Amino acid sequence: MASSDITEFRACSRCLYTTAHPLGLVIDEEGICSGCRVHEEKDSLDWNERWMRLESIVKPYRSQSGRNYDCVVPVTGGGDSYYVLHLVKNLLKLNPLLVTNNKYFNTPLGVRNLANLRTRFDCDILVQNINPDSVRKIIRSTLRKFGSIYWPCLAGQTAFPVQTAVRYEVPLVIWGAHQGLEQVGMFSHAHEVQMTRRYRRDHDLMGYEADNLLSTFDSLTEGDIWQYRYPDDHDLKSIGVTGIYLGNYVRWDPKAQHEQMIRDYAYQSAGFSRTFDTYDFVDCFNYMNLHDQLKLYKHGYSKVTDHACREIRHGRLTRDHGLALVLQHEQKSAEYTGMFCDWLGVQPGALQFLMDNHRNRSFWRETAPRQWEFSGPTVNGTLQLSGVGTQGKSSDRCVFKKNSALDTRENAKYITIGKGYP
Amino acid sequence: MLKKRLVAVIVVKDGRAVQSFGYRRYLPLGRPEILASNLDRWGCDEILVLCIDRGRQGLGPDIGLLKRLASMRLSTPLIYGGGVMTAEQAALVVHHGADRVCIDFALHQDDVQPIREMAVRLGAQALIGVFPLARLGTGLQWLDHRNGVSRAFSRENIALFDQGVISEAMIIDWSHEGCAGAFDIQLVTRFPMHNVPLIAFGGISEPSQAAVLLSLPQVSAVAVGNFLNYTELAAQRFKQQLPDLLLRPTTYSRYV
Amino acid sequence: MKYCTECLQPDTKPNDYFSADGVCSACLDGHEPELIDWQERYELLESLVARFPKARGQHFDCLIGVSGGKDSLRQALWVRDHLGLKPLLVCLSYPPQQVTQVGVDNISNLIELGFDVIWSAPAPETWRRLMREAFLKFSNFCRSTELALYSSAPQIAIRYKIPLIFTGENQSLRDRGTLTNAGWDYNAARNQNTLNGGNLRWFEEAGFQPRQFLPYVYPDATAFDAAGLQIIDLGWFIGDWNNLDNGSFSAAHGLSIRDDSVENTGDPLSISALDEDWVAVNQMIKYYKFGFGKATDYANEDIRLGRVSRSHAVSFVEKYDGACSEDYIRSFCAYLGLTASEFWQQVHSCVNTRLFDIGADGTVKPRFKVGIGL
Amino acid sequence: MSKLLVGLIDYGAGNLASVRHGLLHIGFNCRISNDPVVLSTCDLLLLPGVGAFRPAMQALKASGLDAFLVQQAGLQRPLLGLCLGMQLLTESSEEGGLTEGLGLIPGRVIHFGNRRWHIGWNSLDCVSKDLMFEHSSSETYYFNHSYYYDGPREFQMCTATFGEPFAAIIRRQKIIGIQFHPEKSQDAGRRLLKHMIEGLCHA
Repeated sequence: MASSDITEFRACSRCLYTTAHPLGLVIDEEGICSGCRVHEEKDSLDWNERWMRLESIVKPYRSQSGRNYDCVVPVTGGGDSYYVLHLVKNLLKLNPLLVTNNKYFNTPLGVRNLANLRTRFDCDILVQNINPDSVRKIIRSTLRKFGSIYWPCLAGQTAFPVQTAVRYEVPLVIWGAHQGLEQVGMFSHAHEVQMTRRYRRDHDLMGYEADNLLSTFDSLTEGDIWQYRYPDDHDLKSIGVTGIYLGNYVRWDPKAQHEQMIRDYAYQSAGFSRTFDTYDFVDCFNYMNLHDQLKLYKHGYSKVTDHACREIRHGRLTRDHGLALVLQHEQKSAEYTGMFCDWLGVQPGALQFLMDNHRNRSFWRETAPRQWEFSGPTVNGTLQLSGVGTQGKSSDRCVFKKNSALDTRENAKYITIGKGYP
Repeated sequence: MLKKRLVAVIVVKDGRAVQSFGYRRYLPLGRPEILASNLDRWGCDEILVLCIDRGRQGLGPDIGLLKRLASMRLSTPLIYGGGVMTAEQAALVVHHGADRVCIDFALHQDDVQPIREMAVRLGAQALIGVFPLARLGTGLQWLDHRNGVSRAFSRENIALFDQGVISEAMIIDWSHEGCAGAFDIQLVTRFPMHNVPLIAFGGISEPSQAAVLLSLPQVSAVAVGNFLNYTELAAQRFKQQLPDLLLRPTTYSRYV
Repeated sequence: MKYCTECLQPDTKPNDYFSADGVCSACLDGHEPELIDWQERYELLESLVARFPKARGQHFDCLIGVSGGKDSLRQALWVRDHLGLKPLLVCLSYPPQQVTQVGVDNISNLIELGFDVIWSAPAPETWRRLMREAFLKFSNFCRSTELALYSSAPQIAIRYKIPLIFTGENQSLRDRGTLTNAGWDYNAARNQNTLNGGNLRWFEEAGFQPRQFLPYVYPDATAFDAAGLQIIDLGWFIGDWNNLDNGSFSAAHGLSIRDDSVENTGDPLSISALDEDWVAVNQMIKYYKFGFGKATDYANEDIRLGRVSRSHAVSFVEKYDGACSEDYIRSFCAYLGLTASEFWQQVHSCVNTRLFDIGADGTVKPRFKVGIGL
Repeated sequence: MSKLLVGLIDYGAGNLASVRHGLLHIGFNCRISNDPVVLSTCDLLLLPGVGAFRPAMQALKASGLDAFLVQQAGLQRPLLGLCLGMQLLTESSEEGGLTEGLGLIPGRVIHFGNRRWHIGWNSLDCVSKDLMFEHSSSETYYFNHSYYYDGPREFQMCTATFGEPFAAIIRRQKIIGIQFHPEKSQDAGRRLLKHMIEGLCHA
């Protein structure tokens, strides 16, 4: 492969993102990226005023009759669900209907965390279980076409809450943080960006809505994908569906929040081979493993870089410490891949073949047929240690607690619906 | 009765849709064709895809982008701007699915002949002249964004409009771009030629601004860019707060 | 207290009736099974289904309330693979402390068989406190949980716009006395004794606000009719719709069954109440109230279907009716925060003293003879 | 009943891609061609058009498609002209200096004068008894022109008002001209285009 196709990507001088970020990244004349610039707002905004703004926004949505829920809150057994419910129930005093789409890659820890969540906060929950035959058919198609094993999980988790808002006539949907804002500064907090179908298709779903998966050449049918359709504009309008992000009104700091939730609500965490973060996505066998491996193939960086950038921006890691952690984890092999092969019904070698088709030639050189060498930012000189801040181990203010494991059973297995107690 | 128009603007830099603030600061948004497909479903009156870095770098129109836009099967009129210098390029842009073409007049100050050829080839109704303006006292300043220099703007800069070679002029209040409620209406009222239909763009976030602008006979359309990206059904929400005789009624698409 | 002359059903059951010569309604109903034309009933079912074509854009033909247990697994498979319909399944789940591993395995089995399932679980703490109220007020903790179980299917049918609902009720509700003439039309069930019109006044009297018990509210008549709901009891169309046959059908399709025994539950086959252990406690209390429990229900089915003689079943009923393991009583009390004495005081307060004697040591002895009565 | 086949005439001018996508979306098959052999297999011929009258006529003449179109019209082959394509059907146009058209519909194309540009969405008024054109007046369609049809009333089916009314849809026998862009008029435009094509082919 000619080296010319290694197009020129620039790195931010403060964090570890480059202009190859799939959400888009703009670097200003001082070499600072849009993500870092918007993060600066977290230390300049008056968060008391932001909170009062949030209270005024949610006020009209409170059910007057008390005969319906005040809002719909998407939750999982990992991520920000605990802190979101803490804000929604304890501080905003809203009565939420919890919703989640079953991604089927559930860890026992995730099942436990979700059960503990809805027990501690005493909330009703709806779990959508789309028939696994359709889910497998879709994954075979999205893995082949654009290298994703996660499309149904993302499509379901971003559609079901909105569909529920329409069906239950509960217009307000409340999310945690806006990924575009948090990672690449897609919006300022002041923009108070809301949930949109465009962002979902463009970024959550890599450009493919449910109907875009259908083609005369593929075996997928409408019966497989219709449950992933976003409600149409007519329904959104008639119910007045509005999705807001708490991260626009509360200074979002996932590490601190998770640690508060571990103290106050017994959230449990677990370690991963491919990142140092122990709080994020402990509910999934694949998000930090096979899915993250594909991310490295397609975009030349992994979740560990997302976590490092976040901690650098929060001042708990120097850029060098962050890069050192990335170098330590980025090439670690994904765990539980065999379990995925069994579940989907593909041979390991065939899976590797499928994944290799989606290696981004800007970050991978095929030195010989099906022999690949990584040439991403951490190795091609785009990201380099400055040699200043690397003495000693990473700073002690960036320690992640690990009080459990993804699966304590001797042979791990996906859980479809679990008990989650004790 | 001919309605006035809400033009939805997608600003494109390095092939990606961005929010643009005052022609100097940008925030990433996503894929232009996905934004366009969304605006199409919202029933905007026209969609303007404005590539802001092609003219300066002499790259010509972004045909790849136009092909991606065409694959979205838009049923909304599409205006393309960015890097169109010759009649041949203008024809190519139309061939690839655009209905109208924006010309950055700053790039044609010394030679307007290519614009005449475009009018002959495509018809004047397909051409829009783009003018990033600012007010200096009571006069207007015209920005050449290639070098950031502003010069006085006067009637002879737009002589072509008198000869009917170009149908509409797009006034961009570039310094207020991305700044809520900041469009300077005097850029329209002080425009040196009164029979040229004007499209106002840059800092229009409030329906109340649009109502005032659209009430001026010379204004045929208002254009909104950044501010359509913050909420769901933003275009319908914006139009519905305008007196309904001004714009055509909003629509809400249905699957079935 | 008198017993049906053909089976072991005492006349203490509410809303039941006996013929002049002492035969209970269920036995009367089953007298000439050979006269039922099941093909004719199947064609009737097809004509009923044809009255509910899918609305444009709707992909589900019908909705079925399920737990993943023997009855619902059989219904789901039969509706899909025999009737050729695409069902949405709705499972109202017990909270994490109450649901059994077998229960969650069975709903997982149902999903993995390729069904679309909405799994709904009410707020666990509110559920627990309502259960405690129901137990202390009616000596029947199911009076709150039942409302959520029965309300989930019609609630979700209205919200998902799926008017055709299938259910497969147990024997007791299907007896003639409690339903309109069309045995399959279950709409009238809304006013059955277990639902008593779903009135929730006692929730509010116990200090709960409507926003806390939304899943327990059975859709009112106007909402029910506006959505054009029609609930059909599939049991009426399936000739061998009974515990043993449903259990064996489902066991062949991945059902997990209980691993305890009849002494703990009164269920000789370990195929019922798979998703929850404390039904046995409720069955015991029902036995003390009415003089018959789970063992009697099983025995009566076997007698009516000729699997066992009436006399032979007597000893089984005497031995196991009202059986409930001490462990389940202990875990029940721990869950509701009741002491043993509080529990037994409540149970003894509702013992039918005409039928039972309460010994000094608290044990409850029947004064009647199974099969004979008082 | 198999799908109707629409022949999209490629004479080097116009937004063929958008018209084709519009046709596929409303359930027709489509061939883009300038080859008379291919075009004559089609149920209906469609003359698209974004551009100026004079270069378009020159292109039709250069490829011999002008004669082909006149011949096909003579054979009562359904023919639909969109925007510039509609103007080309007439006898002449002032645009770019007086230029002769295909002459398939009597009348000429002249400039709006000082009103200049009819650009944007406008509604239609049905002015003929022909049921094919009877439709709701609330729908609006996208216009983008500065010249308009001026010809005998009998050929004017629908008008739009821009100062005064002018012909938005004209028809003579199996030939229809539409001044606006139905393929760029969203749902309303697609419904009308489908209605026109089916009406012409099944008349």
